[in-house]
Amino acid sequence: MIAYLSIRNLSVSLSNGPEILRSISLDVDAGEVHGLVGESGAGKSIIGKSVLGILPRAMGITSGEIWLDGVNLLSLSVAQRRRRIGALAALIPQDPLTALNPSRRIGPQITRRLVGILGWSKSAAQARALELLKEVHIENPEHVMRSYPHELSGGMRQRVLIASAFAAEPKLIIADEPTTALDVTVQKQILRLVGEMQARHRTALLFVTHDLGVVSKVCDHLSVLYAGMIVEKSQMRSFFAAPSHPYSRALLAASPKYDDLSGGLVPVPQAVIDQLDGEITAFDKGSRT
Amino acid sequence: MLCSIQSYAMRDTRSEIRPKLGIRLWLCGGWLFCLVLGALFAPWISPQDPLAQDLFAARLPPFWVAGSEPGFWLGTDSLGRDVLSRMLHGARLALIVAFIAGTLTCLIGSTLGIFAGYYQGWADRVISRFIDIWMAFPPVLFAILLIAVIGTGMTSIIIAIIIIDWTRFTRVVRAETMSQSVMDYIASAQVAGRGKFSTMVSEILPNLLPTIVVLLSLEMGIAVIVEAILSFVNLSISTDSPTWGGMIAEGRISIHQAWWVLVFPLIALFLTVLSFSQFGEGLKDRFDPVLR
Amino acid sequence: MLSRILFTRLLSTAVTLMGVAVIVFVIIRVVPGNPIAMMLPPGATDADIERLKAFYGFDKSILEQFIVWLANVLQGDFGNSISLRQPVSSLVLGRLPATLELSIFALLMAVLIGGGLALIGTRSRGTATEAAIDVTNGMALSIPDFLWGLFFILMFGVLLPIFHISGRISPSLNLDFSTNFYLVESLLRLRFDIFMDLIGHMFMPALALAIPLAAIIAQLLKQSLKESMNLDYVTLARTKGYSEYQVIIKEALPNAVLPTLTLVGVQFTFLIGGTVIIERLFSYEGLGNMAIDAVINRDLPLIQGIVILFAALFTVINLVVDMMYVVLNPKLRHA
Amino acid sequence: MMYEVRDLQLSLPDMVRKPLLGPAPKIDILKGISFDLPKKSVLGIVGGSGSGKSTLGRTMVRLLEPSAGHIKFDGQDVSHMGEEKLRPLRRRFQMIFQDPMSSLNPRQRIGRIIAAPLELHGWDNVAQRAIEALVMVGLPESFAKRYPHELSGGQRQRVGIARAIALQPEFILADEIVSGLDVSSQAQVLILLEDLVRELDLTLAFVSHDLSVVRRLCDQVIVMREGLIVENAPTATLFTSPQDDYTKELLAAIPLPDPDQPFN
Repeated sequence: MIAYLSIRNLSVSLSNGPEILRSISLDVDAGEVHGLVGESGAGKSIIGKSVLGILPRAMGITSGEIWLDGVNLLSLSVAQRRRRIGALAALIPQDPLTALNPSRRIGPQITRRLVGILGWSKSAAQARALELLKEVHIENPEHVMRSYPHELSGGMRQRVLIASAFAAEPKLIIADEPTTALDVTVQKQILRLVGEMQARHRTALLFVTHDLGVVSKVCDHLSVLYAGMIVEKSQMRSFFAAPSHPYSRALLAASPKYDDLSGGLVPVPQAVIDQLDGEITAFDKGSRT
Repeated sequence: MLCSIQSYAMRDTRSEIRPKLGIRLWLCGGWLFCLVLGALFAPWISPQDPLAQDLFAARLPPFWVAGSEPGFWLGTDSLGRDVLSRMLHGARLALIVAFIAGTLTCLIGSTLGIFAGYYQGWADRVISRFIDIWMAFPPVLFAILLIAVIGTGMTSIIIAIIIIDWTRFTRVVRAETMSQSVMDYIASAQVAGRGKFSTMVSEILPNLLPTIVVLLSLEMGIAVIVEAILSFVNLSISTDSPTWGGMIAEGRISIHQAWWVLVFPLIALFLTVLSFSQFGEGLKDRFDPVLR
Repeated sequence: MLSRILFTRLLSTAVTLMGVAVIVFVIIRVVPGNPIAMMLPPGATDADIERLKAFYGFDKSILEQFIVWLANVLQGDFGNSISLRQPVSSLVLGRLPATLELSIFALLMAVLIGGGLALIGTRSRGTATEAAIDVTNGMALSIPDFLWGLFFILMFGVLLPIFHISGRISPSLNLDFSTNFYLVESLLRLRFDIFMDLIGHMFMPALALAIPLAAIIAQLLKQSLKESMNLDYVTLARTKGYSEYQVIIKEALPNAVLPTLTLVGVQFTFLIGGTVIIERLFSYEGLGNMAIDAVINRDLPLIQGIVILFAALFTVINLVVDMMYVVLNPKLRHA
Repeated sequence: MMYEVRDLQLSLPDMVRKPLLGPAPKIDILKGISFDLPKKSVLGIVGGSGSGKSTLGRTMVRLLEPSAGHIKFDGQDVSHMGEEKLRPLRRRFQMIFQDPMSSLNPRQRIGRIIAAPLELHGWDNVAQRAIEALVMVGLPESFAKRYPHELSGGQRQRVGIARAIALQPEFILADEIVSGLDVSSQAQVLILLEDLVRELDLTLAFVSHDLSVVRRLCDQVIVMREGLIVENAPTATLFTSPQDDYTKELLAAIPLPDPDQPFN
């Protein structure tokens, strides 16, 4: 039985050569949350973008398979893939300030796709949007439906985006650093909300973040990335109990911890970086022969 | 007029796939260099006297067309004056106007722009109000009107160009200064104890220079066009002195009998304007440390 | 909010127009070549000169002259043309339709060409097509309308004479129109022969005016479309099953149009300013052509009238564009 | 005392709500801030977005002029001091900015960026001193010849630090200096700062939205909310027994890399 989302040996590179992802494989099943952790440039966002078919123009998938609900997306035509992704998956983006169309009211931004692409009736879509806004704990949904994005706070906008992502009952959600732009107190509410929605709808959730603290709050499994390679894939609790790769240990040590004055804020040792670079060179050699 | 060149502000955002080759710089620079040489040495290299009329040699075609005469390489106009010699002498006026008017307009306009953008307050309000008023004038008509009032002649052309075109520099430089002023490196200079004026000169100005150089080069091309337009409506300098615009006006009338009278000055004008507008961009691409 | 912005802008427009009036008046009154001298028949006496000066009001102080003139202008009286000996207002309004038709026709051409190129460039971003569009744009931007006009006269007047390069309408056509909006009226009266003749005359000068603006529109719109395509909400739309074309038109375009709109407003006034020389070049009987004649003849009242009319037109266009910007931008509308 | 701040208030005109005629209404950013900063201590200034923490910092180094209240720097009242009189004092309090891309002049080389303030204060050997500062922050000498856009984010932030310490100030304000960096460069920059504070006997104010970053570095922490100080306490006390509800809320909201942390 294949997992709901199954990525196999996915490689992505820039059109002028450099590798962005190096043979990534991971599975996410319905009701499961998989965290992708790494520093900037590790390629964690690129995995989500590859699945959703929104890679930047300069990048391309060079090999691998992306199975979504039993179908390899990469074997489909562009138009077919786009329709399939539109029906089965959704994205919660990073920056709630720019992820809503500033010139359109909230209501239509949620309902338009339900009506236009999925063929719902207008009233059904309207009712669904209201119900969703209530589900993400928005106090007066009727008023919010009529508002423009700039009239809402950052946290409210992120709630709207979460509601919108769940609108068509997708089976896979990709959350790309959904709380990085928010204050910690708002982040906490949003993390709780994402977890709640995911559990209720039993979706598969791919959660991209740079923050190991966030991972420990929402994920069941996680993959640690470095330079486009998964260096450790693990079950969440066992990871925090005993990370196996030295880089994972270094990342954990570098994360600030306010409860333990002696711990935290340790830079990644040069030896670890050298070891990683060695592994990458070895990998590149292996893939070339 | 020149609406094409008015919109400097967006040129910066040109697509990232522009050719990075220095070839543009070399081509434009090459043409301008030849033009300067031609203008400098016009009295010695012109094959004929540019003012000499010879009604028996009127409307001679250029050298490769049957019926041409040696010594009149690009033909003659309806009064028998040599086209090549007139173009070489016309280049003198065009280039003098381009360099002097361009530079002065740039100095005056940029100074006003940087002061308005950096010090803001009432100076900015006054300058902006004048820009608003200037934007309500059709520039060509404004230029023609000024020349009619202050009289023809090279100085008048230069004054007219400065008066109609200072706003181009002021607008762009003011906007650019304002966007630089809110950057933290300005705050940083203040924290270091640098005075306001000194910050403007040593921190902001270097960041405006690439923009100003591009604008200056553009303005020189525009000055050439303005001079040509004024000559075209017979309002630049004394009527029988050779000017490109005057030749074009004459060529426009006799276009069906002697196309070469229009074509050669037009080509010269085309290349000169294009070269000036691209030269600044080329310089910026080549020498701006942020792009390099 | 909207009414407040409107009021502020109207106030500022009035101040601008007043400034234009003052400047035009000052420039013209310092004219060294005495216009009276040019109008005198040979053998006129000093008494004749004084009489003429008094008739045109040139014997009063500058300030007095200005106040009298301004009071008249506010009543719609711009005085009489010296060279044509007719009321300035009727002369100017008689020519305005020709210039307006030419400018608006040119604007439509520019928007169609520029908008089309921008959409094509955005769909084919990163390819040779886009590079070709960019290079063409760069060239088109650098060459002003005056040179394009001359180029078209050579190409389509001499080498390939398919368009008229002189005048507004063929003199052989019998016109019995009641307005000077020939193009509009010929359509309303279903006189397609006249319509085609007008277009045949207008096409070359309009294209000369349109090309630089088209290049600007193409460049700016393509740039902001490409930026919009990278915005998060457009990316989000791309994951929702829309086609690339739908995404560009429905999500990216409304956002990209706003900055372009402001620019097109300003550029449209530059285009109208360009009609002055283009009309001269193509002997098109519009306002600009008349303006140059007026300057050459030192016809002060006529020059004043034309410049004020141009200025009023420009400020109104800018006002309309500003208002459109506010109406189309929900952030300002609901602030 | 390095700084004595008393009832500091700052309001800015709200241009959005400005009526057609007359002055714009004021928005109060700082609503009465008082605290003392002893010499050679490290102060954390923490709060959410819009709390006024960066404004407070910028007022302390007199990039902004307070509307009311007093700031004393080393005993001198600098609250309304003119730019001329401030100039000699300016060398003594320096600032490191949040966004190094914006705070480093893009068209100057790194060496020039560090040396310019030294020249301004009439020092000699400025080029040599600039290079010494570069070395102190762990960058190679060759970086003096580079332009800011040729550096990585962490390297640029080090240049910002080098520029501040080159003047040998007594006080440095660090405004959100690690918020744009990855965790590993974050740790490097913080450790560098910690070492410099100790070696150079600096007084430091560290503005951050992230309480967890503050803990390691600071002796004393101010928690701000909506222009007011809600809690001012020694670091250890603040983290172990926070008094104010907002502080407690902030602390509880930080996700620790620990699955057993109570979070809901």
